[in-house]
Amino acid sequence: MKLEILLAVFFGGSLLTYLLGKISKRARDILAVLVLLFATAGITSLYGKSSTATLYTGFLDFPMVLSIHPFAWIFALTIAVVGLCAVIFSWLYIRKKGRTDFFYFMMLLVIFSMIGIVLSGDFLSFYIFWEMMSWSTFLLISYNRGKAIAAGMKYIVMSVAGSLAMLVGMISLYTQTGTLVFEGISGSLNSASSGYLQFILILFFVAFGIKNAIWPLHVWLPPAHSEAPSPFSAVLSGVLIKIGTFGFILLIYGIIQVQVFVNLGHALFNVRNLLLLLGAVTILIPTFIALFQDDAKRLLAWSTVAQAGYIILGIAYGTSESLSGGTLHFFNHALFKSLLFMVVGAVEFRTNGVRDLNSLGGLIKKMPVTFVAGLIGVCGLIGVPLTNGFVSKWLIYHTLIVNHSPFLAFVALLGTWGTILYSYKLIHHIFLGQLPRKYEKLQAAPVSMKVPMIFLSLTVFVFGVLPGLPLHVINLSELGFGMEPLAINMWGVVTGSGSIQMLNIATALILGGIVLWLFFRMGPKNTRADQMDNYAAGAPVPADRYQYSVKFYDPLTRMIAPYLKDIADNFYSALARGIRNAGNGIRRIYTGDVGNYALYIILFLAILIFIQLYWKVW
Amino acid sequence: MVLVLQILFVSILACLVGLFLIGLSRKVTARIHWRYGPPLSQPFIDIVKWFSQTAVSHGKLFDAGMIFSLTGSVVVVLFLPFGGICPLSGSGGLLVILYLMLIAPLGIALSAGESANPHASIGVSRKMQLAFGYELSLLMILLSLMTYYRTVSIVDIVETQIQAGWSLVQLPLVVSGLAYLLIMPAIMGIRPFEMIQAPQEISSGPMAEYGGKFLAFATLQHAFNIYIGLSLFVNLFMGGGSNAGYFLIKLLLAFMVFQVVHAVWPRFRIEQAVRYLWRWPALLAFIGLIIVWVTTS
Amino acid sequence: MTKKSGKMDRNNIGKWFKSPGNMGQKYSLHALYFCTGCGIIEIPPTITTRWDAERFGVIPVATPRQANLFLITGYVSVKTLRYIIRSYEQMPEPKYTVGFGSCPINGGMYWDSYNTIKHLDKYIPVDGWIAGCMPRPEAVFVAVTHLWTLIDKGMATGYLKYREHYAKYRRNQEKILGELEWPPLFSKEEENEKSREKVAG
Amino acid sequence: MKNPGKKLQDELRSMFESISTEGDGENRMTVKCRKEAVITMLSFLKKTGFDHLALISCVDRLNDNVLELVYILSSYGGDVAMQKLNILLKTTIPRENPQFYTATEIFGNASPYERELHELYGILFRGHPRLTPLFLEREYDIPPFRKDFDTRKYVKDVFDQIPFVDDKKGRT
Repeated sequence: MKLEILLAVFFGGSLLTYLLGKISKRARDILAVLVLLFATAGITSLYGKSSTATLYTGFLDFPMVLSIHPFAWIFALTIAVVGLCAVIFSWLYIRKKGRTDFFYFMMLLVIFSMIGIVLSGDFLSFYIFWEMMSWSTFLLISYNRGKAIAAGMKYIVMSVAGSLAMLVGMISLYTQTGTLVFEGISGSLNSASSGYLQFILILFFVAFGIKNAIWPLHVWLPPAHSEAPSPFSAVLSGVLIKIGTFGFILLIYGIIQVQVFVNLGHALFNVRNLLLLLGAVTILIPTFIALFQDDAKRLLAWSTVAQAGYIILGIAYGTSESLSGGTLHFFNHALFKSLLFMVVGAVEFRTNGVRDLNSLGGLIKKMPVTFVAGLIGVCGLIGVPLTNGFVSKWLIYHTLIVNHSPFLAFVALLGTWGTILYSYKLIHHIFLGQLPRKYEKLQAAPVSMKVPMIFLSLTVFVFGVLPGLPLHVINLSELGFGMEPLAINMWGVVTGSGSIQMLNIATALILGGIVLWLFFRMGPKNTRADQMDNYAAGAPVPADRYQYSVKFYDPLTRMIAPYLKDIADNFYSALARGIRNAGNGIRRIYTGDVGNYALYIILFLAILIFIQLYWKVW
Repeated sequence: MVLVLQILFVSILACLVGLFLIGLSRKVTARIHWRYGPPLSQPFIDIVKWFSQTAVSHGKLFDAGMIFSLTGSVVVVLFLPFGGICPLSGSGGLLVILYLMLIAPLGIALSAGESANPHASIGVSRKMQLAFGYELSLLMILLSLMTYYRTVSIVDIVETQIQAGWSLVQLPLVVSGLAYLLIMPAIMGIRPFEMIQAPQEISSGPMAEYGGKFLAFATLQHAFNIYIGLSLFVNLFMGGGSNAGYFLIKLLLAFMVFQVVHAVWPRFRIEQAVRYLWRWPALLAFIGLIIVWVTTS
Repeated sequence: MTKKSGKMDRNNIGKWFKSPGNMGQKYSLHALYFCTGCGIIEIPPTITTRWDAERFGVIPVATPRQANLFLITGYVSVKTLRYIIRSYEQMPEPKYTVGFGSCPINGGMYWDSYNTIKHLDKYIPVDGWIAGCMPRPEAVFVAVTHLWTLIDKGMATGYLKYREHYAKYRRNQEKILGELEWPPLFSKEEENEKSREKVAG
Repeated sequence: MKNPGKKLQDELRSMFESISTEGDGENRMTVKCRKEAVITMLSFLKKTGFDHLALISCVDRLNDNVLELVYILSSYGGDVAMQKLNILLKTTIPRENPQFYTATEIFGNASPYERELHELYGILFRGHPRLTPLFLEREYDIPPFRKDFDTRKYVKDVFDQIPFVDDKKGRT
């Protein structure tokens, strides 16, 4: 399967879906899914191959290169799979809302431009797909009008700033090395001075950092996530965030070889330590902020920012185990985070638009499958053993501890406990507790939403018990970067200073569970009681008011609140105000009547003459 | 085959030790209150009674959460060296133990949440906040241990201690050991950090809706919790014992220290507990980590 | 332990294997700490240092779900009866109730009051009585030992009687308290089937 | 001054007609007045420093067919002499469908007392914000605290009619 045929089919298919939508809605939905199925099949067929296809375009005779290697393969497959599940999920979700053709067209455009970025072999096509992705994301974020447009505006301003920084970086790379193709650049970069390399790193760091929502550049993410329609926010936070990760890996491991990157610049103040520090801060602060959120999607958005910190830690640390940990965490996070967004989307769909955590409760009685999917997603997010989050976090912690940086490991581990608190808050407020009377007749999630959720939950479990599968592919990609791969087997990692075998953890947990379940069935059978037959000190249970969810962690959050003022957000809004005032000042100069302009010219000439008389410059 | 025997031996013995320690704690508390107190076998009698009652269940998750939490505790016990034996030492080490230790509270939290009772939800939110409080220092202590011994696996730590003596007396680790002593009652959930199951305030918190069988499981989980907290402390700081006898004696010794505190202390409020846990033990643990980091870099 | 009121056979291992259920219930009576009336002032001394009830395995617990002994202490006003019935129904079976003091027996000194329940036995089944206008802690222990012998002989079957004659109990309760806010505990057909199986078993 | 309220008694007698006041030495002063004057008397006394309404109680005088309302006032403010003094303001209202004005505008804390009197004596306090039952669960045709309410008959009619739950063991 040639790459260019793949991309051609992608973009042709998305255009076709838009046009078909005019004729029949049913056919459009099916076509959208078919195109995505074709994409996944096409990408899986490229497993293991690493080929490049250069297409000559007329544009200033820069060659447009498409290349596939195991590293890009894993990213592309994740994007395609998450996109497929999101589109299937949005069948029913979008039907009731307006402008459905536009939504599908944009959705497919975003997914395929992301795959385009991952498959691109040179900076030109990389930049083209990058811009295409940014713009279609903007249109999708502001899909719900109203507040969503402000969120979209915030997003597009920051991503344009990022792509401009990338443009400057690309041009300086071109002037330095004379070519835009990645191999060419990496070949001729070893002669460049470390100062220049650091300059390039900073530029690309700004571009990829904004997309990857690293701490100071994360400001656009929470509003964008909570305003975007749920299927798109599943894709947005599942994979789109990680395009920045792809960029980082490409830059650090692909173009500037990792040994060069690690000992680049001053021993303490170099880009690697900056990335590590920001990664650690990105783990901690959003985790604490997520404790305060009462809107389900905003809570998940802050959790995405926090989890992105783990990936940054993994990538910036530089050893092969940390890279595999970071990439594996990207892969796992894409799976369980999109699963969680779909769960929240399904609940929002059924309770028509309720996202506020304090007014939900007890939905496990009405939506059991959604609850199970949410629980598995949350277990993956926390990193409970037997789920995939555990293995990738273990890898990251293991490298940090063994390579003698315990403080980073401490921050990462503390982030996990913060994750437990806010993810239990999510599960408790939506599914546990007392079912309000107005949701008594709530139906379960529709089948078209259940299928993607069940599929993603299964993947969370399968890759949790058999981490060898994704790790094998990551090993192939590490070979591509010229790093020695990890010693892995089907059940986990076998390194010298500490190995992890999911086999015995899984058997211990499952056998223990069965034995205790049999032990539980001893003795008389339990009688079943509904939520009204509950302990209320003898009084009858008050309906609708017997749920503890408002201010769930109040003693803790009251202690943390004074330290968590959103510095980054205040900084940006102050910046925006400053620019607007400056703009106003300049606007007053152009008053529009010609007299003033003549006056300005005379004044200017007078100043020049005065300087010449006084200092005789010329 | 030996592994299966070891697993059975360790898990059953851990359960018996845990229950015996609960009985002992009720007896010691009674003696300190200057009264006779129940026989040492009272927890076993309670469990027999609870299993003869028809409990009331609030749904499948109510049962499944309970079983999930007890499985988590049992599996953690298999990872901890018991004297010379450590059935599942092959995989992971301290990081895996840390992650397996969060299954038990998560299981109880889920099943208590399902019981649709605000007392249970308040109890669970207190449990989560308290866990977040003591994890701050526990993580720093474990990291200082791992960097000091340059290994992740707990079995190696025990071996090095058997030759080189208790890590409580190693100079760089004394501060971390002290911090661990300060957070130990919080890990085991005994007074002054018993606000999770406070019978007077929130009618025994998550256990408000637990009837016969569920109370038996909750007590077993509490027993395992005490065993895990103590054996982690003994293995990491008191040399772990070359055979089971030494290990049990050290366990009893450590238990008596915290039991006496349990008998006489009142109960903290949750904000006081978290503020305390984030101030003194965290400070000590941080200093300990810095010392270890500097000395072994 | 006075001879008459039954010996403590807790250490008799044989009986533990023969009937663990009864022995377990006997030596771990968790009393529901619910102050219904004036008698509750006698419970704190019973469970603390001087008359330690814990040596018999009797400890107060917070919620009815965890309890199997319900001590109705002191007079029962009409308003409190509603909460007593609710708590009694929430206790898991087998459960035992003990009327503490003379007021639950026959109204005691409030025999002619318009506001107190005279015969508690009409509304919930009661397994044992302690006479005395606020009996002393020793009387509570005598009651506990009596309860042991009742359990041994299988006569402490108040909860089965409640299950069998639930309709009558429910009617009496509704006659005094008017309409109750919670549905009947045992629906008609389930109750008959249970009692048939009880008789057959 | 042996009789502390002397000055106050003269003042009251001068202000209101047809009232009788007599202090009984132990800092108590009973004031009897007509039922129409009670509300103005209460506000006047409140202004002179008796700002604490301790209790409103009622005595059922069956033989002269009258319900006697007693307002007990004491003072926290004012001078020390005044603080020792307790005023018992008594008035009488007829027994058949007794009605009276509410004192809640003057003394906010009068509302539970008036609800209790309404429930147990059947006195209707006009203008009371929330005259709902306070203690009793059941309805009574004659309010229970009235002297003509026969508790023994009531117990025989209500409680003894409820049958025991007969058991096979022959317990009636």
